Amino acid sequence: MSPPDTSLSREEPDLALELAGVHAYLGESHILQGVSLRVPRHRVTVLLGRNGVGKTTTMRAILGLVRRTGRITFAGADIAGEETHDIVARGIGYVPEDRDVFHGLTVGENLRLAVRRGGQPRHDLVFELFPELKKRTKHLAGTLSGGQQQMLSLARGLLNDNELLLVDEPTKGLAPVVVREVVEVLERAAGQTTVLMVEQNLAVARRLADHIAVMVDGAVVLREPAGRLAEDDGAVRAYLSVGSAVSGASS
Amino acid sequence: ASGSSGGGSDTVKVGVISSQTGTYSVQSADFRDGLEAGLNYLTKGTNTVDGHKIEVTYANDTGQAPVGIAKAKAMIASGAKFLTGITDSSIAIPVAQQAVQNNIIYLPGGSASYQLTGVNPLVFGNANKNGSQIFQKLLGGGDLSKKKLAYVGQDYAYGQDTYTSLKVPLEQVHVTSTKHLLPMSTTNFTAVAAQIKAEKPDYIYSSWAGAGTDQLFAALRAQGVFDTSQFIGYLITRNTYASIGQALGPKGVENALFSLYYYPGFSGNAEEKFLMTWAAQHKHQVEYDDPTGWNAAAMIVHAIQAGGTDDTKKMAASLDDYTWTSPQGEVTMRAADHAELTPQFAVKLAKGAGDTWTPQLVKAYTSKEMATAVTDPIKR
Amino acid sequence: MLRTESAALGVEELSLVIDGAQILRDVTLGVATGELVAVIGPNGAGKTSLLNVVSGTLRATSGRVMLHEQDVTSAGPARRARLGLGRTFQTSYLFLGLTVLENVRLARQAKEQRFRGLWRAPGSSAAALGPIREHLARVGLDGVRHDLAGSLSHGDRRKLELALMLASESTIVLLDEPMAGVNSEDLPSLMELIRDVQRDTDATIVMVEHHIDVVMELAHRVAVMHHGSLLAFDTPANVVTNATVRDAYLGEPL
Amino acid sequence: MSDVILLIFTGLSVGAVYFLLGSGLALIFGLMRVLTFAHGAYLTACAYAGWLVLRRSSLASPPSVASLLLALLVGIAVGGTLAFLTERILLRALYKRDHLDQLLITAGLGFSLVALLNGVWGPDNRAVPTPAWFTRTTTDILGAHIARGDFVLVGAAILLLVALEVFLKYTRHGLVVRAGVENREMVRALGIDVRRSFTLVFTIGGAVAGLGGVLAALYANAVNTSIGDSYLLYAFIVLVVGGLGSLRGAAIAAVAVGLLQQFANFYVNPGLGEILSFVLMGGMLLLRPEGVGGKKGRLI
Amino acid sequence: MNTLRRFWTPLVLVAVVVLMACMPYLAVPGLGILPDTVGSIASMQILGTACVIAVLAISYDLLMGYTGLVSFGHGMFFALGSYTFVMLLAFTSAGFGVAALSAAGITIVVAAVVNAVALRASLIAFSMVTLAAAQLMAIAIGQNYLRSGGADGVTIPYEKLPHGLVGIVNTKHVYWLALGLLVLVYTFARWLTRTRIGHVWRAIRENELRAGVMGYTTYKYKLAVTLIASTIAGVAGIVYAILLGAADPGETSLSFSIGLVIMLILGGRGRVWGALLGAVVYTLLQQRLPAVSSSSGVAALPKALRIPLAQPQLLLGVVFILFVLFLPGGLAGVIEKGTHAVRRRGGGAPGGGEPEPAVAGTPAPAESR
Ligand SMILES: Nc1ncnc2c1ncn2[C@@H]1O[C@H](COP(=O)(O)OP(=O)(O)OP(=O)(O)O)[C@@H](O)[C@H]1O
Ligand SMILES: Nc1ncnc2c1ncn2[C@@H]1O[C@H](COP(=O)(O)OP(=O)(O)OP(=O)(O)O)[C@@H](O)[C@H]1O
Ligand SMILES: [Mg+2]
Ligand SMILES: [Mg+2]
Repeated sequence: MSPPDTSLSREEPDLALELAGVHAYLGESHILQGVSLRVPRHRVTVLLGRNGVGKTTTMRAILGLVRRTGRITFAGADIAGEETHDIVARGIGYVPEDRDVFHGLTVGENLRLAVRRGGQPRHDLVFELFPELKKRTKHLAGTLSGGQQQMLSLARGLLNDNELLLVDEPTKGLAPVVVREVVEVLERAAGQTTVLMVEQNLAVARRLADHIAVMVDGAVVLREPAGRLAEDDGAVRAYLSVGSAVSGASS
Repeated sequence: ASGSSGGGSDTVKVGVISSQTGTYSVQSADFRDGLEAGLNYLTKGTNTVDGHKIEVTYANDTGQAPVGIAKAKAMIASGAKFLTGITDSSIAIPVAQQAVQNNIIYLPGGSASYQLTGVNPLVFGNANKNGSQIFQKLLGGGDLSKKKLAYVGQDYAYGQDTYTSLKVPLEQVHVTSTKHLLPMSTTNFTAVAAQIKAEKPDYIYSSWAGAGTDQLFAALRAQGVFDTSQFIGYLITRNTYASIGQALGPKGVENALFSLYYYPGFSGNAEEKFLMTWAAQHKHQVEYDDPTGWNAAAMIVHAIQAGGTDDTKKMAASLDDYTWTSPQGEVTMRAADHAELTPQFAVKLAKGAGDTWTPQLVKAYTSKEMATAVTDPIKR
Repeated sequence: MLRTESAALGVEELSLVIDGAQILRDVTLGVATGELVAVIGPNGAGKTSLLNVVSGTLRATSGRVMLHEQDVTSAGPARRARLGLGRTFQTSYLFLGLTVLENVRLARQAKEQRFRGLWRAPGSSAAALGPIREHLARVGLDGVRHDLAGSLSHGDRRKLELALMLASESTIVLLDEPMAGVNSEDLPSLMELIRDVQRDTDATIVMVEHHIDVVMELAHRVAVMHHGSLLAFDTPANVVTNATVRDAYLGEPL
Repeated sequence: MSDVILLIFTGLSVGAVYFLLGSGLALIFGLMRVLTFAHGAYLTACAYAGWLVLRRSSLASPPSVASLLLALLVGIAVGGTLAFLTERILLRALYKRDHLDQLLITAGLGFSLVALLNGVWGPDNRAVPTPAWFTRTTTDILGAHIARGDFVLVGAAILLLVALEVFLKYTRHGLVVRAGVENREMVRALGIDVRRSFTLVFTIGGAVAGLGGVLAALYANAVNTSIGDSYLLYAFIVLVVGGLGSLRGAAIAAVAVGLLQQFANFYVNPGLGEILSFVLMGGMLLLRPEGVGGKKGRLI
Repeated sequence: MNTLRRFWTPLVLVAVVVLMACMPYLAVPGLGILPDTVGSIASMQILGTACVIAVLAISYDLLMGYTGLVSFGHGMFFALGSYTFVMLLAFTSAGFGVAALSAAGITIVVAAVVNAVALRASLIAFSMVTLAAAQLMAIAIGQNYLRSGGADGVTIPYEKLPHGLVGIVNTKHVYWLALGLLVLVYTFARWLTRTRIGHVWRAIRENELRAGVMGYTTYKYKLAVTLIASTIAGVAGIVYAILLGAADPGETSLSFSIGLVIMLILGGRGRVWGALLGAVVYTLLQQRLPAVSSSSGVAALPKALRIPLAQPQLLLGVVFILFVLFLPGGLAGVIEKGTHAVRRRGGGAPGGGEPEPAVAGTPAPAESR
C-alpha cells in the first residue's frame, strides 16, 4: 500500500475532513487499501483516478455506506463509527455518481425527502438553477431524462446549506450549457462550504479545483495544490496513466 | 416408531391414525379415551383376548394426507391387524384403501362416514350416516304433505351427500325440500338467509360445520327466519354448544331441535358407568366421540374372540350383524353395508350458568328405529 | 423521403406522446450505411426517447421506423435486434448477477438462435471464448472477466456496455452517451475503438453524446434535437457555429 | 327491489371487511414490499385477544359498547406489539438480503403462532359474545333488513381509510418507506433514519391488522384458528386489484369485489362470486398491471 | 483443481445414486430421521415421497431459481397430473399406461394455455396471475367438479395398477420408480441449465428487457421454461398419486405452492441440488416432526412447554425461523461458502471452466445498495 504523503501536512490550513489509513471492503474484495486524505475547509478538492480505483468507494466510506476501518474526522469529530444518517445529519450533501433518484416518487417528493430537519431548504436556488425541475414537480422522477435526473440529484445535494458537499461526477450527462451553470454554482458554494468531488471532465476539474488528489488502486498517491494541473497536467497525466487499462487501438 | 418387532402371533397390533393436532384434535382425544376405556373394560384390564395381547400405537397425521398414509403403511408394515381413528376424509379414504389392499381391517370411526359405508368387507362404516333418519321422526307424525324444509350446507361432497341422504326419509313422508349449497369460503349469509325467509319453510336444516356456522345462524336470525321456521341440526363437540346456542338466539333455541349421537347418562348401563369413572380418572370429559372409540374397541375384541388373529377375512366376517352394548346403548354392525346402527337422541339446547349450554333430551331412539334403508350394499 | 429509403436506418415523421406530453415531434432522419451520426441536444430534448423508439423499447405514437429498408415500426425489440440493430444504454443496463464474460457471451450468441443450437453448451472452450476475450481486451476488462458485472465500477460498466455492442456485431449501432463516466484517460482509446468498429465493419452508428469534443472528433454528421423535434442535421462544423445550437445547448466554453 | 338493496349493503359490508383486513397488508406488503405470510396469523391472534376480552367482560350479559371498544383497543395493542417485535427481531436484519428470506421467516412465524393458538384453544369455533344490535337486529331500508353491524363495519373501514391517508400524507414516514424500498442506502445518505420509519409503519400495519382481526371476529360471531387466512386471500385480491401501495385503490377494489361476489352468488349461482374475484384479479393484472390506483413509470 | 472437480462430482453423484438404490436392503437404524430401519417399508414410503417432492422442487427451481419466474400456482400442474391420472383410472376404462400418458398430455395442454396467458403479465404480476389460476382449479376441485371429490380427493382403483405397485410389500418398487424419476429429472435439469437456453433464462432473470433488446424473444424462452417445468410437475404428480394411492386435495392448496417456495429457500435456489436438498429436508420435517411432538419426551414436559411442543406445525415454523437467521442463502449457501474457501486456496477462479451460476438469491451489489 502507498504511504499517506505527510510532506504537505505541515503547512495545511484547517481541515474540514481527514481520512487516515481507511480500508474498505466490498463482498470479499479489499477495495480501499489505506486511503489517507486531507480536505481543507471551504476549498474544492478534486479526486482524480482511473475507473475502478476506488473514488466512489472513498466517498461511500466517508458516509459509512461501506464496511470500513481507519480514522475519519469530520469537523473535529471522529465519525468512523457513526451511522450514515447521523454522519449526514452533521451537514453533508451527497450527490451519488449514478444519480440514485427515487424513480417511484415524484420530483417534489424527492426534494421533500432531501429537506434536512431544522435547516431551511433553498428551493429558490435549485429551481433557479434547474427550472425544468419546477415544471416537473408532480411527475415521477423515473420519467425524467438522464440529465434531468442528474439535475434532481444535484438539487438534492444543494438543497440544504451543508458543511461538506460530496459530489461524484456531478456534470456527467449534462448538456454543456448546464455544466457551465453547475460549475458556477459549485464555485459560489465553495465560498461557504467544503467540496470534495470526483470529476472526469478535466476542464471542469481545472476550473474548480483548489487541490487535487490522485487515486491509484485504492490509495491516494498524490495530493497537491491544483496549480500544476492548470499549468501542465502532464505530471498528473503521468499518475493517471499508471497501469493504463485500455489497450484499444494503442495495442 | 414402535412395533419394529413385527408382532408375533401372541400380540395383535392396532394402529390408530388420527389428527391429534388440527381440525379433528378434540374428537381424536375423545376417541382415544373411549378406545382405551373400552379395551380396558372388555379385557377386564388384562388388555389380552384369548391370550392375544392387544398392542395399540397412535400416530398423528396432522391432517395431511401424505403424512397419514405414510403412517398407515408404517403400521401395516409393522404387522397391524386393525387400523382405526378419527381423521379427515382425504386421509381416511386412502387409508381404507391401503387396509383393503393389504388385507387388514379398518374401523374409520366418524371419518368419511358417507364414503366409507359399504365399500368393502374389511371396512366398517359409522353411525352418522343414519343420523338423517332421525329427522323424519323429529318432524312428528300427522300429515306432513304440506310441510316444507329448507336445507343449508357446504357445497362439497359432504354437504351434497347429507342432502341426498336427507331427502330419502323426507320423501317417504311427503315433505318437500329445497337445498341451498354455498361455497365453504362463504363469509356473508345475509342474502341466502333472505332467500330462505322468502321460501317460508316450516323447517330449516343445516349441516354447516366449522367456520361460518355462527355467521350463518346470526344471518338467519337477523332475517327473522327462526321466528317462522323450526331449526333442525345436530350437535358435535361440547365446545361448540355455546356458539350455536348464542347464534340461534332465544327464539331460535326455543324451537330448535338437534340430533345427538351420544346423550351422556341416558343408558346408564355398566359400560357407561365404567367409561365415566375411567374418564374421571384420566381427567377427561366424556364427549360425543368417546363411544365411537368404545365401539371400535368392542369390534376389535369381538373380532379376535370370534375370528382369531390370523385370517382377517374371518375376523371381519365375525363382525357382520354383531350387536354389542356400548355406553350409548345397543349398537349393531349391519352386515349388508357395514353401517353402524346406533341409538340417536333428539335434544334441545338449554342455557345454564354463565355461557355453559347443555343438551336436554327430547326423545331417544334405539338403533333399530334408526335403521335406514341399505343404499349402497357391499359387493362381495 | 428518398433519403431515408436508401438509408440503413431511417425514421419518418416520428412522433411520441406519453400521457399528454409530446416527447418526439415529427422527427425525420436518415442515416446512410457506414455513417456515424451524433445526436446532441439539451437535456430532455428527446434523444434517448428517439433511441428507444428506434430500438423498439418504446412504440411510436405515429411515424415509421426503417432498418435496412424494412419497416419495423410494429416489430418488437428482439426482432429489430436480429435485423442487426444493437444499442447501449445511458445508465448501464447489464446482467448484474452474471459474470462479465457471460454478459458478453450472451450478446455474441444472441444472433444465432437456431433451435438446435440452443440445446448445446454455450461453449467455454478457448476457441469459443477467443473472440469474446478479444472484445473484452479492447475495452480493458479481460482481467475481470470472471467478476460479476454487478461488482464493476461505474466507468467499467460503461466499457462493458461497449463490449456488448462489439460482441453483438450489429450492423446498426445506437450508443447512448457511451463516454459518460469514462475517465478522461481512456477517452481517446475508446474513441479509437468506436472509429475502428465503424471503419472495419462498416457499421452504421448513431451516438448520443454530450462530450462535444468527442462529437466533433467522430461524427460525420450531427443531428441536433430540441423539444422533441429535429433542430438541425448537418456537418459538425456547421452545427457548432449554428447560433441556436450555441445558446440552447453549447453555451460559452469553460 | 329489496333484494338489490340488501345485496348492495351486504356487498358493502363484505368489502369493508376485506378492506379492514387488507389495509394492514397494504402497508406491510403494498407499501413496504415485505413478503409477509404472518399477516393471517396476526389477524387470528388479535381475533382471539378480542374474544378473550369480550368473553371475560360478558359472562352474564351481552357485552356493552365499552367492552367492545376495549376489545378493539386490546386487539390493536396486541397486533402492534406482535408486528413491532417481528420487525425488530426477525425482519430488520433481512432488508439487505434477498426478499424471499422474508417470506420464509414470516411463514415460520405464521405457522408457529397459529399452531400455538391451536394448542391452547383447539380448532373449534369459539362463540364471540356480541351485543344484540351488532349482528342480530336489523334496520329496514326499502323492505330490506340490514344488520346494524354492517353499518359499523362500513363506518370503521371509512374511518381507517381516512386515518391512514392522513398519516401517509402529513408525515414523511410513508415517503421514507417508499423511497427506502427503492434504495435504502440513498435514503440514509440523505440523513434519514430509515429504520425508524420502517419499524413504525410495520407496527401500524400490525395494529391495523389487530383492529381488523377483532372486527372480523365480531363479524363472524366466532373465532377459530383459520379465521385470519380464510379472509386474507380476498383481502389480497383487493390489494392487487387496487394497485399495491394505493389505499384508495384498495378501498375501491374492496367495494367492487364485495358487490361482485354478493350479486353473482345471489343471482347466478353460489360460488360464482369467489371464482369471479380471481378472474377479476387475473384480468386486471393482464390489462392494467399497476392496478386501479397505481401509476405507470418509465422503463429506461 | 478443476480436473479434480471434473472427476469427483460425477463419481460422487453415481455413488450416491447407487446407495439410494440399495436403500431398501439397508437394515441400519433410521436414527429418528427415518422411522424404524432405513430399509423399512415406512422409510421407503417417506423417501419415495421425498424423491417426488424433490422432482417437483427441481422443476420449480427452473422457473423461480433460474428464470426468476416466481409462480404461486406451480402446485396446480402437480395436482393436475395426479387428478387427471387418478380420475381417468377411476372413472374411465383407461388402463395404467393410457391414463399416465394422457394425464401428462393434458397437463402439457393446460400448462400451455395457462402460461401463454400468464406470461403476458410482467414478472411480478405473473406470480399473482398463476395464483389466481391455481385458486380457480382449487375451487373447481373443492366443489367436486367432474367428481373430483372435493375435500375427499379421489382414490386409485388399485386393481388397475400393475401388481408390482400394489400393497405395502411392493413399496420399494414405488420408491425405485420415484428415485428413477428423480435421477432422470436431476440429470436433465443439470444439463438443461448448462445449455445456452439455460443461460438465456438466467439472463432473463437478471434483466429481461436487456435480454429482449439483445435479440432474445424473452416470451418464447419463458414459455419454454414454464412448459418444461409444468410437464415435469405433472409427471411427478402421477408418481405421487401412486405413492399415496389417491389424488390429495391438499395439492391444490395455496400453502402447497408456498411450500415449494419454502423448499427452494431452505435448499438455496438457482441450484439444482439446492432444490433437491430443500425438498428432502422439508419432506422429512413434515413427516417426522409429528413423531417428535407426540413423543413421550414431550408428553413428560410441564404444561407450558407441552402444549406448544405438541404442535408439529409450531416446531416447523421455529425451524424455518432459525434457518433464515442462521443459514443465510440456505443449505446451498452454506455448502458453497465451504467449498469456495477450499477452491480459493486451490487457486483462483476456475480458468476456462464454467463458473457455477450465481445463486439467484444473492442480490447483485448494485441493487443491494
Ligand atoms: N460489490 C462489489 N464487490 C466487489 N468489488 C466491487 C464491488 N463494487 C465495486 N467493486 C470494485 O471496487 C473498485 C472501486 O470501485 P469504485 O466505484 O469506487 O471505482 P471508481 O473509482 O468510482 O470508478 P469509476 O470512475 O468508474 O466510478 C472497482 O474495482 C470495483 O470493481
Ligand atoms: N415515460 C415518460 N413519461 C413522461 N415523460 C417522459 C417519459 N419518457 C420521457 N419523458 C420525457 O421526455 C423528454 C425526453 O426524454 P429523453 O430521455 O429522451 O431526453 P434526452 O434527450 O435523452 O435527455 P438527456 O440528454 O438528459 O438524456 C424528457 O423531458 C422526459 O422527461
Ligand atoms: Mg465512481
Ligand atoms: Mg438521454
